[in-house]
Amino acid sequence: MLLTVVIFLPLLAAAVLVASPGMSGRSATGLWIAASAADLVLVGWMWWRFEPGTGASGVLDGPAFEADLQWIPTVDAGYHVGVDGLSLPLLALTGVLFLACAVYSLREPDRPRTYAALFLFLQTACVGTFASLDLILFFVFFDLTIVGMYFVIAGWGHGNARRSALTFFLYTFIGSLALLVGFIGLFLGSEERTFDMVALAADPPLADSPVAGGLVLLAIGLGLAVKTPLFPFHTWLPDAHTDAPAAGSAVLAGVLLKLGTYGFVRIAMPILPDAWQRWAMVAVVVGVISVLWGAFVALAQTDVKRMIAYTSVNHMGYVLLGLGAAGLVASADEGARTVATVGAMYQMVSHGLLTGALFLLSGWLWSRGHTYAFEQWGGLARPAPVFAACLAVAAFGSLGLPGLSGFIAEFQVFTGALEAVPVATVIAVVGILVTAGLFLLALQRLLTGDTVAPGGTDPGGEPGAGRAGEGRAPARAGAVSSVATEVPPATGIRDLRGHELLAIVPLLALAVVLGLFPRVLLDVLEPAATAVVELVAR
Amino acid sequence: MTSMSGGTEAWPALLPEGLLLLGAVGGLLLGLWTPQQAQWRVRLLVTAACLASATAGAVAMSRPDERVFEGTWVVDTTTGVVRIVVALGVAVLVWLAAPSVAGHPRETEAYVLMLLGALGSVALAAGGDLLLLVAAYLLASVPLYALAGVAKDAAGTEATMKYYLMGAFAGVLLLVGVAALVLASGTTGYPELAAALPDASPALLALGVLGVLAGVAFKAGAVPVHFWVPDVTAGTTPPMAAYLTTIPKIGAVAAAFRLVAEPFAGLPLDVPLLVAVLATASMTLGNLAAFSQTDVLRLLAYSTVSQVGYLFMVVAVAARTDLAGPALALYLAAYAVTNIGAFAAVAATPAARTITDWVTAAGRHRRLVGSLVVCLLGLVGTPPTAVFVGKLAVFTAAWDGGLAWLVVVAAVNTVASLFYYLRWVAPAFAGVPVAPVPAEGPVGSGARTSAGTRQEVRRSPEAILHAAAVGSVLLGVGAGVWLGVSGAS
Amino acid sequence: MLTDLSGGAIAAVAGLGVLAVAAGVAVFRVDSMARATFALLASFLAVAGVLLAFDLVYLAVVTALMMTIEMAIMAVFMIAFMMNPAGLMPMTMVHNTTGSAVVGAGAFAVLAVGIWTADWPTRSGRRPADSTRQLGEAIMGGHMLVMLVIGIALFATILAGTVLATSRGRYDRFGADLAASRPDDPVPGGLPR
Amino acid sequence: MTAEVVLQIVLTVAAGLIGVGLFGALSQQSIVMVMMGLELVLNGVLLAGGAAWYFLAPELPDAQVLVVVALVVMAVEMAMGFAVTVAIYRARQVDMVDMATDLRG
Amino acid sequence: MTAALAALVLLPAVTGAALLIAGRRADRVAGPAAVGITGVAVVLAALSAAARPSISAPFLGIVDGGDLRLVVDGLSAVLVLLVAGIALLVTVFAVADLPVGAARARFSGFVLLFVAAMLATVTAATLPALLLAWEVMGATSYALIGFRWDEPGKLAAGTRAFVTTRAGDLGLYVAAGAALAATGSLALADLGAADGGWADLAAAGVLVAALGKSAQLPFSAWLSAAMQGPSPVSALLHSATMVAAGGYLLLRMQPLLAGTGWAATTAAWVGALTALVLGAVAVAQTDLKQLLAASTAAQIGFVVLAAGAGATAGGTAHLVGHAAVKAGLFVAAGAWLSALGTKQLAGLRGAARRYPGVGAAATVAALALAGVPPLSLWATKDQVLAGVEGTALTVVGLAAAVLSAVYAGKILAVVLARPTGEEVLDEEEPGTRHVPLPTRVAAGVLAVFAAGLGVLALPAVADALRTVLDAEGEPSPGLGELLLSGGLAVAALALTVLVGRARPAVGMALERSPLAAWAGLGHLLSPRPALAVARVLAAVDDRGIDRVVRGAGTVVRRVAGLAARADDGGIDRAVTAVVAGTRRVAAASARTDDGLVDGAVRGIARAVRRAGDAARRPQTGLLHQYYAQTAAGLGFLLVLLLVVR
Repeated sequence: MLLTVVIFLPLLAAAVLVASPGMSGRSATGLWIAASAADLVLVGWMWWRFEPGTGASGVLDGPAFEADLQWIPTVDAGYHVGVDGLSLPLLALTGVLFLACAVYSLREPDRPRTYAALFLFLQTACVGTFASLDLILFFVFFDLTIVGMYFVIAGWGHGNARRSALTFFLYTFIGSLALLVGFIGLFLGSEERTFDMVALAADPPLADSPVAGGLVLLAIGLGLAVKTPLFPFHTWLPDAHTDAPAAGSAVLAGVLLKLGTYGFVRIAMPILPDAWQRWAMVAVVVGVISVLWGAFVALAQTDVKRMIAYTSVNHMGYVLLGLGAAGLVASADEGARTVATVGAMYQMVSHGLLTGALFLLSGWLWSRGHTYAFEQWGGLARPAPVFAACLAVAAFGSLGLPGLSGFIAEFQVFTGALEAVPVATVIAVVGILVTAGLFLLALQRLLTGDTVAPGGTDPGGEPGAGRAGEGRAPARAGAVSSVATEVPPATGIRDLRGHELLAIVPLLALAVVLGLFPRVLLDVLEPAATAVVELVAR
Repeated sequence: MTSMSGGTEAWPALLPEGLLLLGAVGGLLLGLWTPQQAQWRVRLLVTAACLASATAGAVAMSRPDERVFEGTWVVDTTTGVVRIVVALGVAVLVWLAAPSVAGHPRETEAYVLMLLGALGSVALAAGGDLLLLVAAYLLASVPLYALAGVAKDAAGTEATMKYYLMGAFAGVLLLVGVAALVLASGTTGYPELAAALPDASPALLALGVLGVLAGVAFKAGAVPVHFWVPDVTAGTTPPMAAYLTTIPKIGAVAAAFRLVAEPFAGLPLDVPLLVAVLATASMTLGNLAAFSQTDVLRLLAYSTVSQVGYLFMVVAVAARTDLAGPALALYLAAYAVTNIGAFAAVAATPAARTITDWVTAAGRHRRLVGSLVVCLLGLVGTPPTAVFVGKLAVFTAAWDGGLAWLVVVAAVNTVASLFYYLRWVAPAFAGVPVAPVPAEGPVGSGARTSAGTRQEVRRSPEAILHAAAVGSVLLGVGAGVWLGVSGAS
Repeated sequence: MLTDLSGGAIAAVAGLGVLAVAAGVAVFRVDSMARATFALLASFLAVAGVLLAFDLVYLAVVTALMMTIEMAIMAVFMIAFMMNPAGLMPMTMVHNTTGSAVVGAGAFAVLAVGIWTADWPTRSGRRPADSTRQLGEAIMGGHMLVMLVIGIALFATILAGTVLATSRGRYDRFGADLAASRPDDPVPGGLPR
Repeated sequence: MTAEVVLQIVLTVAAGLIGVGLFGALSQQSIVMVMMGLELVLNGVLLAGGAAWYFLAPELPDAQVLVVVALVVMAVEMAMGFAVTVAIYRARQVDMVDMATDLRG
Repeated sequence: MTAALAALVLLPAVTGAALLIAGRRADRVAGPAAVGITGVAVVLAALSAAARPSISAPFLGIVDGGDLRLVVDGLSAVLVLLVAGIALLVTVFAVADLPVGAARARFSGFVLLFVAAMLATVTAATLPALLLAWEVMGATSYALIGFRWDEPGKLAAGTRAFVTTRAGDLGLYVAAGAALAATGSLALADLGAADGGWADLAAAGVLVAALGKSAQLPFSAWLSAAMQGPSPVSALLHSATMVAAGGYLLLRMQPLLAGTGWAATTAAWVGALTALVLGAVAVAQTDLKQLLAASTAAQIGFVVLAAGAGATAGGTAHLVGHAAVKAGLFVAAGAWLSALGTKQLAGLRGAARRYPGVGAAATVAALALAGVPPLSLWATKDQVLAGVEGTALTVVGLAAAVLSAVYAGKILAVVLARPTGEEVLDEEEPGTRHVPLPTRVAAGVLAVFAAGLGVLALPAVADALRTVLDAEGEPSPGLGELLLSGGLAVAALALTVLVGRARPAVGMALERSPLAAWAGLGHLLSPRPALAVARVLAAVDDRGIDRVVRGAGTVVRRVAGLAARADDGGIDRAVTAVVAGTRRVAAASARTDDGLVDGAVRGIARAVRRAGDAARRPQTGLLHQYYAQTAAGLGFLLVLLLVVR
């Protein structure tokens, strides 16, 4: 029941928002923040009550806060939700990120009521996906995230937002349909004809038909790979990110991408262990290619947001590397495979926090200058030291500096995966070097040198100028026609404002906490990862 | 289970139909003494008849399946579903039509014809005999010709003419098919056919099956007898278009389902494949043709063609899997709710023909747009709307029936359908008029086009749109309840 | 099994058949609609004759009578409405003749091939003493519901036909409130009130 | 001559009627003439129905009822055809199917 | 005493973090706080060294050795003392040296963080702990080098240092994986027991990591860039920390290296060659800090050589001695830079005479650097060389030792010379013409240690050291060797001074050689090859090696560019090309359309759209055509039904 409240509380708030047309923008955002905060508090309570490793943390051993209602009896699909070590961290991440986005959007000038309602709707969809223990329910929420994000990008994006939104929708929708086809395959392949994940994991379908199992895994993997996104299905990502509003990007990168990777851990691995073992090498290869491709392409970007977007491809590649290694049962012992899995799962949370913060920070650039082009900015550390500090912390976190959460993830992925796939891992390790280079380069370009801000805009402008100025702002950040002009230091650009700080700093603080005290998360993750690895090894 | 009974004791089994007929006759009589501006009385009466019929139909579902009148009338889950959905659908559509026909001299007749058409649709679904099928076909067609042309303007009469001529042609084909089957078996009852047909000559059977299915497919608006759908939809008024694309289809798909499940089950022909090809052609052609439509009614018309394709998937596997029945029950109800909602959006601004017009007229009504988004995404099959659940059930059933390739085709088609729905959703949601679309087809330039004019949004269609949006979600979420009510689980 | 039709009957059936088809062809060959109508009538009457040979007296009579009336109505209708009444102005009003011919011929060929290659079942059961009685019992018995539905369909046809074909209704005649004591008809008719 | 051959002859006649009817329905421009073509097809159905009863299943009344139903269909469609023709003639002074082509695409 | 160890690491770390968060508000308290904390750290280090505690904090799970474990053993004991001591002195110097108005809180914060990381590095007992400390050290060095970010090139230098050392760090990641694969544990102590291919991989990883951190060949160039940082940073980074960490790691991992059979030899040779090549580079420098940097790499080369050769005690002693020497020299260089505004040797002529306090300390340190008996490096170096087996290696080592005397002589010749008054001062910044007292104190203390740490090579002390380090039985240098090296050093020193006086052209020739530009090493592993190429072009004439490097750099860049372009274009364009023809026709309408972004999607969409138009074509509005199409469709279906059964 508590979990159900957690899932639908945001939706309820969204309904209230939709139903009250007279509500002012400020109070709408206030309600949004309140709802998100309440949701986070509830998730926190669940975390508090959650006892990892005592049965209710595994994949099979009865999840906590479980609820199971029949929905479509003929196909045994139900409203089955629950929390275990796999989902709890991501639930918490969702709560944190959405609250951060709510706070960040405190001064959203453009239709704030609808904006808030959409985000709350998205939150329900995301939380629901992570909590689902039924394939169809999972799919329902999974698909709804696409719908919600489509409207966020199409309605509040900039540049060529509708086009990007359409690409995003189509691409991920194709993926989701592949996923649905795969789910139906699981249903029909299962002994007892059910969509229930727990039952399916307990008695894996298609165990004795490698071809069918492989095809179903292909369909599911395709669907998840588009969402994750993995090379070569990632081309929707940069456009969607570039044109999305900052909070939208943060949610998209921070939470929505995790739906894909979470699907691998939650569905593909435990339910299709044979197929996963057989095709794990493919996951590894795709992961490694994503790592390098993402890193190198990010290095060559001239647009901040595109660069961050590509690093997401890179980071998700690590996840796949870890998960793929977990499937190579024959070539590595269980300890190493578990370490790799834990790392992959840690990466999901870590990437959510850090990339969320990075995208919110890039929103600062847009709100001050309506461009993300590197060449339009420079020397920002002088007028905006707090922004610079936050950006630096986020960048170092993202490049995997120890002391921040990314390190915990990547270290475990590499350490665990090396035994199973030494060559691939050694190649993938190069990724963190390229990432380091590109982030430091970005810091250097944005923060140091002569202070430069895009001309023709009001650099100290109210966030309200965001929408109004959009007409003047060119479509593509890379094709900005306005001339970069040097502005005198200490004038013009305003540093991070209170609500922006309030949104970004907690994310970074959490990244630090998770980097220094990983047990907070690992205590929850490790039993679940152990269970997953055992299930895969069946 | 199925008890044969004839004679007088079977009359109670026809109570829902009787109520519909009573409503029709009573409505006509009432209309004779009703002043022109007070014909809402008839509307109330008709609505009451529909609700009563639906209630009776729901009550009847708790009883065991039976075949009455020497097997010519089947009362089972499928019949029950169609009874409820059609009756409720007509009850709603009467009110959807109200703004456009209120005060019209033929208002009473329009309502009565709607009821009679509904009766025909139910008869299609319940028919357990080829001749009853033909009779039901007549009953489900004739009133609709008049309804299509009720406005009696140039477009409406052209629509009527095309509808009538296509209908007559398909009716003739249906009779040819029935004749062939009679030649093959000497009988017309489904159970007898199921026994006799497997031994008959395949050539004769092919002709018979094809003829009968062509007639049914015409009512359902499936390829290759779909040509009336876009023209009639665009020619008639939006509420009537909603009626014509919803009510007869429900009965026709149910009839096809019954045919494939019973008499055509054991044939030495690959009937499922035939139906699967029909389904593929319908969904593909419907989606492709809708792709660059700018006329909202034609867009929706093609969308209904594609929806029939999905419905025919479950028809194809009617005899092969137990999952088919519930899938049909789900998808039929889902389709009715969602489709009526989408047409209600058009009916709310009847003068708007193109997407641009519509956005100009209704774009400011955010909730209207919101509900439209729910309905259109519902038609795509976005969860948790009813069509999603229906599609899930249909896909599962089709795969289980050995037509996995059809599932893939349908999935690809679903993606394609997203394009044109989004072409409507996106500008509506963004709230800005889309750029003027060059080279508008001749249809859009008809008398009723008034691009860019601000106009009133009609109340009752708007309410129905909202109700449909809510209903679509509720039906999706409450699919289990619906399956329980319909006894399909 | 030998047929129980006599040789003469067979010849008559064949002859009537040829006549039916020939008259059918004539429908689309003559250059007047009125003549086409009568050619169609001839075709129907020939088929009625064949039915008579099959001992389906009732059906044959019904067919002949119904079609005669129907064709008469059609002829009147043509003269009243059509552009070429009574063939006074001969003209062809056809399109796509080649394609249509292909379809028609194709359909015939397919059917004929089917008819002559199919393995026809043998007659089952005995002919009833009175085919009309058999039909009557069926209509009032097993197929009662069919006839019921057809009845409703006819009701619907009357209504639909009226709605489509006439523009005047009760409100034109008695006013919007049905308050007029006398109908307002362009041509006064009916019984005086 | 066996019954089968007679049946086949009769059915061939029916097929001829159907073929001619189809040709007419497809080739005629006038609505009424199209209807005539369709009537002709139904004429073939009448014949086939009669033959089915006489040669195949005289014990069962189904084929006879089929003939009745076909007759009714003919009548109903004729009536509707006239009504439709009147309606479209009143609305746009045409009675030719080719002249009403506003709706397309 | 575990608390002492915990505090030793956490106190500087927490204080540093607090100072950083407080920002400029804490500028006033930052200096004293830093000195205080490092002072406390010295005490804590002493306590820890005495008690040898070990602590463990839970960190990663699943496998053994996933925790954060700090253990003070013999080697660590020596190094914590050293690090803490140097940190204290350098902090004192820094407080005095930093200009007014500098962001002291930021500086002190990063210094404290850095010191904490270094202390954790030398006590880490598990790979996660080591890697954590190791990389944090790299990152803080980035921040320290780029401390004056608003001056052009400073942060770039930091970037370069960080990226280069991180390239080496990749080895440590791999080593961790290999350790897990080999032993199922991440504890450092278990790694020595590994064997087989995993051990080779682990050893290779450790080696690469250590070479990167210690600026050994081929990673040396970052050290040159790092000289952009403030002088206290240089003093800290290049004496007892950062670069020393690599040497330390190899010393600790000596059993693993030795176990593989090839890694130890490789380490020895790399160390020796670094000592030689970087010694030569140092000789060619005209900038004092650059000279010292190159010499640092060279001197650490001896430590690496020691680790490779198995002379743990000698290596440790050399590490310690060098720390004092180099810290002293950097303090002196920094003091002069602040006072005179230049660090060019030309401008520093007679600097030691101008500021005799610092000058004396610097002279002592330089003499020690030269290996003049009886100062520290003379003895420690010989102890290293004593452990070396093989003539070639010994000769290279001796040559390197001679080179160190040469560059030390170069320094001495300049700074002890009589100032002519024509020196170009204030070349880099306005000088204060004043060396504050704390600086002099720090330099003096360091000089004392530079002179005195030679005792580590005295037999009695050396044996004690060996006991502490658990390295009994390692060879000591014989008297002959000691005399030989001492003699060589003195001779080389004298010769250098003489040649510098008599034939300055020789020095100038050297200074124009590629060695002056660090032998082009800077272009290897550079993140911005283009920038590096540009800088090389400004410094020296175009040489062959540059061209290769530039080519390599261009290739890397081009790969990145290609990848980006392929991503934007290739995949999308492949599909787009198919429909390019129709695309142009439809371009105008497509623009107004909702459009579809990706070429792939767009191509498919356009194909679908055309199919859609085709699908609408049957809908002609002509009924007879509907009839015909229906008939044709049904005919097709009939055939299908009859054929496919």
